[in-house]
Parts: sequence; structure tokens; C-alpha cells
Amino acid sequence: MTRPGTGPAWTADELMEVNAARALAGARTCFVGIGLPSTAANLARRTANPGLVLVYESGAIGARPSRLPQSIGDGELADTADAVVSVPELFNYWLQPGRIDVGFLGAAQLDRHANINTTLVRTAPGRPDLRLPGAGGAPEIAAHCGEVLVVLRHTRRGLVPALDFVTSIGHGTGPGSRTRLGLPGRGPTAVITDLGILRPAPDTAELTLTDVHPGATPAQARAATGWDLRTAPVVRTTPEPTAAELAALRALKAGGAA
Amino acid sequence: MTRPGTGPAWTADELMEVNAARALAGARTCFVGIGLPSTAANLARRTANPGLVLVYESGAIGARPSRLPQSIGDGELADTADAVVSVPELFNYWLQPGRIDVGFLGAAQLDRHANINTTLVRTAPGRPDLRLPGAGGAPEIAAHCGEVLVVLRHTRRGLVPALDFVTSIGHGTGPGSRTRLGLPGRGPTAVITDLGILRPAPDTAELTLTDVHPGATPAQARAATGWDLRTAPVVRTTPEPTAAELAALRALKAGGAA
Amino acid sequence: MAEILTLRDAVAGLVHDGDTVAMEGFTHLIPFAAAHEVIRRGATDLTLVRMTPDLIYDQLIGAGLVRKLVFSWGGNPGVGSLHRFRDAVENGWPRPLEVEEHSHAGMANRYAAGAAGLPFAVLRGYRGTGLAARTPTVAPVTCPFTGEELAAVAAVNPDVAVVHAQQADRAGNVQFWGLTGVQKEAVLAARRSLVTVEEVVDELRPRPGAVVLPGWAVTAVAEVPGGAHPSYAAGYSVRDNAYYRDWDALSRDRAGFAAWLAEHVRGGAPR
Amino acid sequence: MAEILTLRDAVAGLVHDGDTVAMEGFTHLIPFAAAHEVIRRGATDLTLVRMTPDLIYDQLIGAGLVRKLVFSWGGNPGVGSLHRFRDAVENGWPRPLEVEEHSHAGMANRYAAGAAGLPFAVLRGYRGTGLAARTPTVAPVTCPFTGEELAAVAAVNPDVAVVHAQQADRAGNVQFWGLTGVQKEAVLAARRSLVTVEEVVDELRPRPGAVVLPGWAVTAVAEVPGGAHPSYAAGYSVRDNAYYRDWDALSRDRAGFAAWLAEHVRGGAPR
Repeated sequence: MTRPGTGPAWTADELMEVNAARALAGARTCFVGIGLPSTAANLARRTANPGLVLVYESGAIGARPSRLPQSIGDGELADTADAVVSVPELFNYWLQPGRIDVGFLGAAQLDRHANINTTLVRTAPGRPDLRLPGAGGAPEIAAHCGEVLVVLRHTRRGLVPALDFVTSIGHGTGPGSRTRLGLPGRGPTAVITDLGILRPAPDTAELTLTDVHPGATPAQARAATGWDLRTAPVVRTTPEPTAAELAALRALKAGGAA
Repeated sequence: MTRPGTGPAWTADELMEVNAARALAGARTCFVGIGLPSTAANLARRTANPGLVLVYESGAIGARPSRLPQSIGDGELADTADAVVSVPELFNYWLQPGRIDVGFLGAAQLDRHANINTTLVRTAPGRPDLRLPGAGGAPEIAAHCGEVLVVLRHTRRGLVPALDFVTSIGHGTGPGSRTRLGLPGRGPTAVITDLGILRPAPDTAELTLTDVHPGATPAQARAATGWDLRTAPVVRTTPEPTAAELAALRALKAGGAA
Repeated sequence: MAEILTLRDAVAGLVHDGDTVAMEGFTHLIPFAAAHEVIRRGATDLTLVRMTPDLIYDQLIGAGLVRKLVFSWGGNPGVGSLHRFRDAVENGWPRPLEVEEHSHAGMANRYAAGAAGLPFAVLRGYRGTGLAARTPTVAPVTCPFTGEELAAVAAVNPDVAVVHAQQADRAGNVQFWGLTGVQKEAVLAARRSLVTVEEVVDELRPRPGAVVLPGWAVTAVAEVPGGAHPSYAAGYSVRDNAYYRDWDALSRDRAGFAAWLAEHVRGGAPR
Repeated sequence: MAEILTLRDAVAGLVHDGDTVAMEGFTHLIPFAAAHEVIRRGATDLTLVRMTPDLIYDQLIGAGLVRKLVFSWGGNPGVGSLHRFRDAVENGWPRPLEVEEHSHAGMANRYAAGAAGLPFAVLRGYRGTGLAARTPTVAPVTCPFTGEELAAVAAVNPDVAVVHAQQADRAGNVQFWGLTGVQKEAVLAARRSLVTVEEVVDELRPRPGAVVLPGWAVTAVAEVPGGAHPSYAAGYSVRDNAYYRDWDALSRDRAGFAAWLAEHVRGGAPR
């Protein structure tokens, strides 16, 4: 999806990252996991939302890293944070009571109700499951943040008809699931992929393609989804990344100060 | 009980304080309340036990005040402490798991099993109860410290046949009470008054007069006790305060550095 | 972000009749000035929560603004009784005072549960004492793994927490150090919070032992130098021990207290 | 008071076959040198507890010393999988690995309960996930005040906790700062504890954000400069990100791992 030599050019990953950052425009606080969520959240601080408060599960509250942290425990997170607290305090006093507006999660597998698996993947019968890293902070991020954004690359291996394991709950089996489970947050409000954006339909809570990125098509998205992906009546195209967005993103990934 | 002009002279309170400090000789850590316990614990650090670690419920661990704190929240406690922690942490991580060897408590009323009342005193029928300060840290100090020392002046109003309210548990109704209640510490091992020392009898856990201070007699102690006070077969006399003990105590109370 | 307000506006906006209010500070950093502004304003029918009611609540109780007191130790530290508290409990003057009484460990855990957004906390406490039987916010809970019975205490979530800190910056980030008590928990447990500070500074310099509350977790900040007097703010002031001692005589007598209140609080200038 | 020992003597005295061992450090201050000494010593049949197993447990698992792993996130942060961990889980190499799996919030609370001497902790967690059903140390508990059902997690009380800190003084008082993770809880929850430090100093200078563990709450201290490598010790070293990246290729292959282990750990000098 790069368009070398034809003016603005970007990769599919950059589209995903830029749109993930844009999704943070209205947030005050964001709970950040490492990887794509960290890239997006740090980009948001440089573009759509300079005042965004980043909360890392390593205990850094209000971190302002000058470069992309290599891990959630990067030393610069502590050095630049408004406050550093212990890990138990972070989960108990800051995440659990619903103080964080947006939780940003990745996923190995995601189903149509935005439930997430990061624990294991079943292979052929008689073969051992593939072991993934596991839950980390995700189950409680998914439960307690005001809303959840999910970022992952759009593939049939990732967007699956049924999870092999439910690590973190999205919309459960559909409308009412979160209420029945007593989950305080609204759950996933957008899944941002390298092809577009999926959002839960208001009536069914089923992920529906609402946006494609420039150069991508609904057909591509459907083909890359493991279930019969519904599309919104009008599928929008996300605005092209601006030069400022791309410059900030690339500086961030190159380790440059911003 | 002062003996002015006849060599060593001391007050009854000083005998109580000096003997309370001596009782801390073997302790590593002591949970200190304000008032007599604080005087005794700080005196112990200047005499019998220079390495004694003082833990104050205000969160100061290992405080080394140069003068007697005016309150458990005295600024010098934080300034001289090895560590300062929050009040919830102090109770949860430091007191509750049994890390403190000796708890030092005062009492408004004490019964023969060394149960303590600091909550209210009943007066005449139809008259309101007299209101005392209440529990503070005492119920959990009494439960969780390795052992408990109680310091109070020896009067029939203080050493009573029955408490008007059980604020902090000593030996309950006698042997086995603490085990049945699941109280991890050994409970009160000595009650140090201005007349002598009472210790729970091994078979009954009933407070028994084991020592009198110089100049006091078992008869005086019995007369100042609200129940029929038993005395040990041999009642010892506590050693007279040494010149060093008295000097340290008086310097402490005068606010001098030590 | 916390709004930086005058004490008068902050109290007017945050403390209402009938509120449950927690003013915390464990001997250190007690928000006396804010309490006096509450008295001037006359917010009444308050439920006051505090581990150690201290002189600050003795004054509010004596002023007749308090319906109920939730606490764990109600004395004048190092001096003796709180006479206005006793007069209210023993004689119902100037109005009857309902009390809900805990141990320190229980109160600390009630705040911690409140801060954590949980309905209760667990401790190994209250065993063999008379407190649990008469305090409805203590109940038994059984460990599902060991079968041990422990004490559950109900979370406390005040309408307003009021604390005093040494410093805030202009974005309302708050820093306090020294004995930090249970103030972080009180602020995080409360629906609204007011932090009075010795000083609003351009930048908070990190300090050993400091607690930092980000401005987005605080409702309002008011600059009130000396706002902890007669308690103290480490680095700014020392405890006025004479005030505590003198309070004993001054507050024994209803008329003496009323005169003090009229002169020193109601007659005091709003800040 | 903590004894100040060589790393070799400390590990020999504190870590035994069959022990439950928690080596903590949340990305920062991971006690790699102590883990390597455990490998050299060959203490085996260990149950390892750690929120983020990281390379440190990948190495112990690959060395065949681990019977069971209790954890919440088992990856190479920012890089990918832990191949020795996966090989043990998926293929039982070099021996089968039992796993007990939690969320971070659950693990953090298990340590906190352990530190508090309680048999369990309460959180609003695990709802709707597959974790509770297959993890026996998660169970429902009902709030006695509201009737809400919450998750109880069993306390974890390791036989030994091993952590790395920046400094200790000669009395064994320990200070660490920066991201302080769950190390205080791990040490306080454990029956015995070993703290490796960058430096033993004459006096600990109070630092912003520092956690201080008094020497009487620690069993042993060993001076091991660089003992957190390839993780880091704020103020002393930076994270060796290349090591983490290189581990991915190096550890994919059993023979490559074995060669690394022989050369860099078993062949390394005891400290």
C-alpha cells in the first residue's frame, strides 16, 4: 500500500497507527500497553491530543516519553511521569475504579463481539496448542476503562469466528452481556486495523466495517475477516494521513525526540 | 514516693516508665502508641535497647526521635525514620502479618485477663456513658504483635473486675481464648504499673502480681486493684532505677537531645 | 484538571448540606483552614469521616454542623479528651451525634477499598472486640481458599475529601511529603476533592517520600498558606503544640467555645 | 538485620530444591545475576512466580529447573515470544511445565495479600474471561454489604523472593527507585528474601520515588553490580535492548540455547 514517488506515501501499518492516534482525540487518560497501542498513544500526544495522560501498567502515570518506549518498563516513563506508583496501586487505585477513559489493547484473536484472545491458539487435533503470552493487564483494562480501542492487523487468523480462549471480554455474546457481567466500562468502541475501522453495531454489538483506509476496500476487509463481516450502509474512507502525522509517527519510530 | 534529698529519688511514674523500658530489652521491633508507651520505648532506645526499631502508626518505621514526640505524627518521626509509609500500608503490610515483636498499649480499664477498654465508661444508671477516645490502632496491635505490654497507673478505676466495653482483646476469658479467636500474637505478657508488674499466670492467664517497685508493697497493689489480685509465690522487687536510666528519662521528658 | 480556586469558592462549590465529608491528615497536614471556611459557610447536617477526629472535628461538632461521626480515635493527641465531641455524644449538645466507630486498621482499609472502587476490604481485625457487634459496616467474610473467617469493612466513599498539601502546580498537580497518612486514599475514594496547599508553584520538584496526585484526579485546589495550623506542614511550619494544650481548657466550657468560635472562626476573614 | 553475603552464599543458603521462588522486577531491576547463580547451583523442581516471566524465567525454564510457573504475561517485551517457555508448555522440553495463569491485577493482588498476611485479596476482575475456570487460585467471594460477587485471589507467599535494588547500606537497609513494580510486596510476602544491589553504601540518601525496605525485613543482601543486566537499574545502567532482541533468535533453538547456557551462565564466574 506504499505509493513510492507519488507524493504522500505511507504503509498500511502507518494508516493503522495514525487512525489509532486519531481515535484518542477526545480522551483525557489512556491506559497504554506496549507495541501498537504505545505507538498510537504516543503519536496522539504529538498530534491529535497533546494533553493526553498516558498511564502505563508499570506504574507510570502521566508519562511523557520523548521517544517510543522499548518496553512498558522503559526508564524514561518513570523519569517523565507526573507520578510513579507501585503495580498493585496502579491496578487497584487507578484502573479498577474507572479513572481511565480509554484502554488500548492488541489481540492475537478477536471475534465478532470484540472479545479478545491473547492466551493460546488451537492447532490440529492431537497437536499442542500454541502458547501466547497470556492476559497481562488486559482483562481488567477491558473491564474498567471507559472504553476500549483494539488495534491489530486485519487477517483471517486474527479476526476469527470463534476464539480459542477468552482472555479479555469485549461485548460477550452481544447486547446486555457486559451489564450482566457487571463490567463497568463501555467495552470496545472501535477496532482499528491496517485496512479500516470496525465498530460494534448499536443493536447487535457485532463488529461492523464503518471505515476503510485510503486505498483499501470493503471487499478486502471482508476477505481478511474470518467471519461474514457486515459493513455499514455507508462505509467512509478515513482521511489520508497528514504530513504532520506522518512526520511525527516516523520521528517517533526512529527514536527521535518530539 | 519521691525521696527528696536521700540520694536516688524518683517518682512512681518514673518507676513505671523505667520498668516499661526495661521490658523492651529483648525486642527487635516495637509498635508505639503516644503517651506512656512512647516514653518507655524512647527510653529503651537510650538505655536497655539502643537498636530497638520504633514503629509508629502514623507510618514512621525505624524512627529515631531526638526528643519525646508530642504526638504520633510529630514531624521528627518522619525525618528520622528508615522508611515512611502510608497508614493503610502500615497496618496491612507491617502490623497485620506479625512483623512487630512488641506492641505497647495504654488502657483506661483493664480486667484480670488483660483485656482493654479505651472506648467508654459506664456511670450511674440513667446517666450517659463517659466517652473515651476509642480504639485507634489498639485492637489490631493487641491481635498481631508478637507480645503486648500494657502500661497504666495502678488504680481501682483502671484495674476493674469487668470492662464496660472490650476495645482490645488480651487473654479473653482465659487460656485458649486467643487460639479460639485466631489471634496470632501471644497477647499481653506484662502489665507495668506505677506499683509493680502483673503477668498472666501460665495456667489461668489471670494477671498476677509478680513484682513490686522499690518502696511499694503487694498490699498496696492489691488495694489498688478492682479484683482480688493474686500474687506470685515470691514477689520480686524491681531493681531501683539506675542513675543512667533516670538521667535519660528526665532528659527525654525535658525535651533534651539524647 | 483541578480548578485553582479561592478557599471560599472551593468550599461553596464542593461542600453542601448533608454531605459526607472526609477531612484527613494523620496529625500532619490537617486542613483546619478549610474546616473553618465550612463553619463560616454553615454547611450542616454533615456526616464527618476521619480516623482521628482531632481538634478539627471537635470544632465542627461544637459548631453544630455534624449529624454523624465515623472515626477510629477521638482524642486530643498527647493532651486528653475532645470536649466538644464528648459533650455531643454524652449530652447531645449542641445536637445529638450519631457515631460509627472502627479501629484504625478498619478505617484505613475502608478508605483503601473506596479508592480501589471496591465495595469492601478484608482484614484480620476486630476479633474478640466489642466493635464489630455495634458497627454495621463490619461483617464477617470467609476466605474461599482456607475457610478462615475474616473481617470485611464497607468501603467509604465520601462526597467530598478535603486535605492539605505542601504544594500544587498551576495544572493542579498536588505534592505532599512527610507523614502522608491516608490522604491519597481519601481523595481517590471521594466523589469530589479539595486540596488546600501551602503554595502554588510553577513546577513540582520531586521530593523523597512525596505523594503526587495528578491534577486530573483532584477537583479543586486552593492556596491557603498556613492552612494546616495548628497542625503543621513539613518544610513550611511546625506543630503548634500550645494550641493543642490550650484547646483542652478553652473547649471544656460551652460558652468559652462559643466565644472562641465567634472570634476566631466566624469573625475570621474568608480566604 | 539482613546479612550481607556473596551472591553465591546467599543463593546457596536461601534457594533450595522444590522451593517456590518469586524473582520480581517489572521490566526494571530484574535480578538476572541471581537467577544465573540459581542455574549454576542447579536448584531444581522450582515453582517460579512472577508477573512477567521475561527472559529471566525463559532461562531457568530452559535450564530444566522449573516444575511450575505462576504468572500473568509470558512474552519477550516488545519483541515477541519466550521460546523456552513455549517449548516447555507446548512440547514438555526439557521437562513438562505446569502453569497457573492470572491477570496482572490478580497477580499484583496475590502478592499484596501475601505481604499483608491475609489468605486472599479481592478485586473486580476476571469477569467473563476463561481464566477463572481453569485457575484454582481464583474464586468468587460475595460482598457482605452489597451482595456483589467479586473475585478472590489466593495470597502468594513464596519461600524466597529475589529482587534487585540500586543500593543497600551496611545494615542491610535497601533502597530502590524508578519503576518500583511489585517488589516490596514480593519481599514482604516471602518467607525469605534476597536483594542483590548495585552498590552497598555507607548511608542511604533519600530519593524521590524510592522504596525503602528496612534491613530487619530482608534476609540477605548481596552486592552485584550490573546484576539486573540485560534489564536495567535506573541511575546505574540502561536496558540492553539488543540482548532482548537477540534472545529471540538465540533461544528459538534448543542447541543454541544450550550452548548459550554453557558458555554464559554455567561457565560464568560465581559472584
